[in-house]
Amino acid sequence: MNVQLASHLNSLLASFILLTAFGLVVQRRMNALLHLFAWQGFFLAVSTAIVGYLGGAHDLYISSILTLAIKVVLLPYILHRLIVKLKIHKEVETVVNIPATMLMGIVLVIFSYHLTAPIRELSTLVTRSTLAVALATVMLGFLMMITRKHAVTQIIGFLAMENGLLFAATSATYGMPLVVELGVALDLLIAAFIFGMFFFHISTTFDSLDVDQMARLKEED
Amino acid sequence: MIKEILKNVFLKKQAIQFPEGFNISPEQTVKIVDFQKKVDTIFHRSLRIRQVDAGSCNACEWECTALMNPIYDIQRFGIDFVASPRHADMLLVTGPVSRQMELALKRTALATPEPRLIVACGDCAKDGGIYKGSYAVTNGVANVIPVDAVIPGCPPTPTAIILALAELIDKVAR
Amino acid sequence: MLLSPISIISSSFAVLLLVLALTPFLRLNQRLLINVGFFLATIASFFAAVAGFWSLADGMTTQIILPIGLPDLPFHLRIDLLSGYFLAVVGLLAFFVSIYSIGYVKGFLGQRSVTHLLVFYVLFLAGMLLVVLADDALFFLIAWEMMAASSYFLVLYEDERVENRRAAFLYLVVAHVGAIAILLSFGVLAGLTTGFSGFQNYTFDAMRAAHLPPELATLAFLLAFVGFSAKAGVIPLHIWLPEAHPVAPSNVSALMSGVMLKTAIYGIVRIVFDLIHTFPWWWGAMVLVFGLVSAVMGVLYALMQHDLKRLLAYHSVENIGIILIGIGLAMIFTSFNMSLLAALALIAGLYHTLNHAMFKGLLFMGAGSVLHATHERNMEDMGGLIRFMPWTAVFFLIGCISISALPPFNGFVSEWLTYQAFLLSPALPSPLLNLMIPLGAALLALTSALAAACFVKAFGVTFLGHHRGHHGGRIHEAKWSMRLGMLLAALACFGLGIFPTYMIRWMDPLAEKMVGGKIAASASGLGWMWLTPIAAERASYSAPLAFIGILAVVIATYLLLHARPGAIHRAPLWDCGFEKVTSRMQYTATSFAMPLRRIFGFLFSIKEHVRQFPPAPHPAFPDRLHYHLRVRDRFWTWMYQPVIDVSFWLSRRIGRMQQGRIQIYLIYSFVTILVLLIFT
Amino acid sequence: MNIDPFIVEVFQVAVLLIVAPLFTGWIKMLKCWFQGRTSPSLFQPWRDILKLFTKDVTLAENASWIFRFTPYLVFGVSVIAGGIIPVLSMDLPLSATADVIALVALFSIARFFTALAGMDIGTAFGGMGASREMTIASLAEPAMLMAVFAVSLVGKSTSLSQMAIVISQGHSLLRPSLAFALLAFILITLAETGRIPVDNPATHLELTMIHEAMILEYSGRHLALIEWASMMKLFLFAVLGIASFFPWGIPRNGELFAVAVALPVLLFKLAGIGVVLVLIETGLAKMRIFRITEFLGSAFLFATIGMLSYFMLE
Repeated sequence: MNVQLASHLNSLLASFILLTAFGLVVQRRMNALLHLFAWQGFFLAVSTAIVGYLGGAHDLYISSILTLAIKVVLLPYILHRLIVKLKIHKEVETVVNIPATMLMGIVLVIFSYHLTAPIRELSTLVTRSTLAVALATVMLGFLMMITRKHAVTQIIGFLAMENGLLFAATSATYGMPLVVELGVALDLLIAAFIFGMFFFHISTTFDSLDVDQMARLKEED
Repeated sequence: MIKEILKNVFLKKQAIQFPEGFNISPEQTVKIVDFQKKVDTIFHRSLRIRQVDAGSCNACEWECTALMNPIYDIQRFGIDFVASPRHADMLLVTGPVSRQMELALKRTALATPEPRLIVACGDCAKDGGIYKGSYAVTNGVANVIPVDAVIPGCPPTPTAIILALAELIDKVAR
Repeated sequence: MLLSPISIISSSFAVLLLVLALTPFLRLNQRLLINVGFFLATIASFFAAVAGFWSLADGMTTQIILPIGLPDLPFHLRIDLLSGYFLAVVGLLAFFVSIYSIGYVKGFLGQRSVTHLLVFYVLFLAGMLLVVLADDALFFLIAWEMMAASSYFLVLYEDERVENRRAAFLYLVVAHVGAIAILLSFGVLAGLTTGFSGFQNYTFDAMRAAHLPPELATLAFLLAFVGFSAKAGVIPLHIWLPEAHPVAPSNVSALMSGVMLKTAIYGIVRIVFDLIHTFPWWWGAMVLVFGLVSAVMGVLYALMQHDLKRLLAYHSVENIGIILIGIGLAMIFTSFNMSLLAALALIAGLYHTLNHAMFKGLLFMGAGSVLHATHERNMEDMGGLIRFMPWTAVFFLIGCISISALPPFNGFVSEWLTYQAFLLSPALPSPLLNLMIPLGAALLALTSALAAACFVKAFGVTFLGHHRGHHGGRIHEAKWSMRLGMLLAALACFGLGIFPTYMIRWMDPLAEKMVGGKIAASASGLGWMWLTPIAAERASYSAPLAFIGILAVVIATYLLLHARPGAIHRAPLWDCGFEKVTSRMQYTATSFAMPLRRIFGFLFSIKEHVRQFPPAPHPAFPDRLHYHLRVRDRFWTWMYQPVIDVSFWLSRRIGRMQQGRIQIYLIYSFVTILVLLIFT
Repeated sequence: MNIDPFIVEVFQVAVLLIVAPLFTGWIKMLKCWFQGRTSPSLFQPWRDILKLFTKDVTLAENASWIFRFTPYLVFGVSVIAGGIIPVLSMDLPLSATADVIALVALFSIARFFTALAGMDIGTAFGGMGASREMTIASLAEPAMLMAVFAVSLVGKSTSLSQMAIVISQGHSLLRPSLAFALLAFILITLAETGRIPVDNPATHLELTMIHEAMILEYSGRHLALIEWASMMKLFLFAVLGIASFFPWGIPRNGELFAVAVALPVLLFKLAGIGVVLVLIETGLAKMRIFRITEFLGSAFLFATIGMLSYFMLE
């Protein structure tokens, strides 16, 4: 597999990651969201492996396997259990309507491209062009957390942001040190569990997962 | 979904082959066997039907719907139901033509381009059926517009409808 | 020197003066006045068009200095390529419209005197011609005011209706706000550079020569852009346009919408490319953004209208937007020294200027004939007019096809050139622009598709289907002169669509003078039939081939199918057997626009409610339903209402001082004097 | 030996006229099979057209010339468009007549007149069809232009044969911009040719109709022309997709053997496209009309991502 082809594949994967990020932003049904998230993790894992191959940084293989294990298998499974247990099927209404969200997303992508322009000039790596995509993925995850009312969709947005960060790390500097990644992975797992319990409490207190309900927590004066 | 499709493609529900599986008289059998050929010769293998409900009890409509299902599957003969009489070659009229529908039926016939066929489907359409003599009906399509064929039965089975279409096409052929 | 553009144009002014001179004598015989007056106006505008075409064709620049004007501030006139082009635009449409007016204005006979209509029409024409000819700030502003004032009186022509007076006043206010901005801009250009001593550099030549510091240039540009967009009806300064155009007589609204708005385009091009001629890219980006906003919002507002002339007025906003898109792209390309692409974009914009003059004039003339025949402006009371006025229907249809940017007519050519300019934008060095500009192209595509939808609605509801109104019998076809005017305009639309390569070859020197690039050679690289803006393998479009090909196939199919005698029976329309179909059951303009109104509803302020009238015993069986829908321009509530409120508040405050007792006034003046004495 | 381009042109238009109904018939067959039914023959659309040509025309009393002119115009536009798209050879005398944008505009003039014909009779259904058709078209237009933009960035041109030449060289399968443009193009094709989930060509219920509602009044040869033209439109969008995304196998010039090979290759590709189309149509249900905004919005999104990823990743 020559470098040319590998970098092509990498950019293709980057665009797929971008696509899944957009899909997460606009998708309403919960199961589809989980599938999209799993796919994003999968693309991320493959691209990490490819970057590892390109840069000859072999610890990236491990982190790619980690990604595969946690983001493609474990977290979706946990969330799926959660959804089944809480009987959530689709988000009824979003804060902003879907086409508007799409346009915002496009603007965000352009903005992040503009932001990363100087870094592109400096960096010499083959994968530097995917940095903009990584940043855009982070921003789209953020956008998702903003425009959705549902707590589960918000944690998915959070995890998507984390995907973006990992992708940024791999594409900008051929990956963070392995220790850091292990730590991050562990955090994610714990976060997922905590979120799970947290949701139970919300849904038992408000018998709904609409985070707008939490407005009721503040003091009425 | 893919599984469904594959199942459909490979183990297909067998549409009924005429005349097997039907206790019908031999001469009808003959007609059915070359039904396809007749549709071919007379209507360039394409017959478009517009169904007109002239005050029917919807039993006949159900039978017409059954014509479209995978069992009878009339579309394989090149016969189809259409949405506008302008597109149709044949009006399939059901029900004893009630007074309210009389003018509508006339206008529908007027709107169908020549050459056109008009078939009265069901006993009501034949002569008013159980409504015969009621002040509210005109006792059959024939009293409103000239009819090319009549399909007896209350309601007629899908087979009967297909048979009658065969007979009708015979008549047109002559 | 006997026969030259300058002599021809001056003879056209002479003819206009002759009209003014004859008017008092012919005043008593109105019919003769109309015939003679508008016939002479026709000749004058024909001369103007000839002068314009000629001066652009042989590319000479002539200047003359009139000794009249203020003491030692003489008037300067000049015909160069740019003014020649706009002379041609103004003259050509004025030629068609003047022919049309001969028949149209006769409709007012017996209702009111047409004398001042003719006088102000002539003044308006002369004003527009002088604006493009003026070569100094003073004379430009005088001509500008002449144009504005005369058009104000023309809008006010049917002054017994209160809405007309309101519209005319609004127009006057906006026009003068704009004029002040232009005046200030000229002040910056002429004054701040060289100081006001010995005020001789008010001529455009001096401004060309002067080198402004960038911040002053920016100030001048911004002021000029505000002023001219107030005249051109760029959103958000478009508010007067849909009020004033519908109430003016239709021949006047044809001129106003067709060419008066174009004088503003002339001003922008003149100041940016000729007087300032070096600028940063963000000027172009700003013009581009305003153009895009005007295009999209204009067409969306147009979709919501059911008054035919209001609809057309909003479409003027849209088309001005499209022209500004071309000019903005040209500015961006120029600021990056890409002269070839700049020439392409500029020619696209200017070509659309000419095209819009033609088809918008045609459409307003058609609307005028409909008005003339039915005395109705509301589309909901029309319908089926194609049976009563077949000729008008054909001409109006041609106008609709042209403005909807459909081949082979002229609207498509200029929009296609604009698309090409967009598609070449990736050559720009700035990555941000590379990503942003394609979105603009998408907006332009949205605009033209919405325009097509809007004109299916306009033509379909007005001319097709059953007649919805009450006076079906009294509708008559337009007079021959009106038909002639529309016919000529329609032919112009067709010719401009079929022979773009010749037009571009004619406009090329202008583009070279403005932005220093020329595309005529490459534009007709494959021959006159193929339009290939940059290169044949980049993009190509051949209107003649497409037209002839489709025509041939149509004729062949027709003959083939009629070789066999297939009978055609006429039958009542298929109403599903329900024989009581009435004309009220058709789709109306409101219902046609409903899906788009719902999709883009967040852009308008929509008030919609259904009332049972009278209250029925059971809600399921209402006796009569009263449906009320009001769609309003949001800009009115956003921008203008606050201004109005503040001014009323201020005037009320100042009103307090007014007491009516003489002593109080004496105290005011005494105090004023004291204050002055203290501070001196 | 080389054939004269004009002969190739004529041959190609003939192929268009003959194959377009067969393509529709093929889609119908696949649909029947996927639903486990016995299918009508492949030639069924041809039979319908021929039958309609032999029938009389029943015209509404108040139909104006526009109503009678429209079928011929729509048919003519489709035929000319078929001469422009490179199907069997890349150098065609007509190929310089219009680039992609002008081609889309040709289709939209056909749509313009169809909508007018729908309003000409003055029935509620005609107006409803016209309104919906124009609405959907105006939403599809930006996405279409964006897709064209993305492809023209790769092809360095908007003239179809040029794009086909450039794309057929080089390994452009890996280009994300093309992948996304293709995705967008498929959605737009579904909308423009009135297939499920946007419109249902086989519906009998007037209130769910979009395109059918406008032609409810047509009969006889007029109806035949319009149905033939709409079959050709589907075919033309298919070959447009082929020419701009899978141009392999289209000969550069009218070399006899190459053209002879090009035809079976074309039929093979069409068969594949038919399978994809029928999978989509069997898998999806028709949308509510106001969901189509999101459908075409996502088409626009895909096209834009394609455009962006060209600048960002390539």
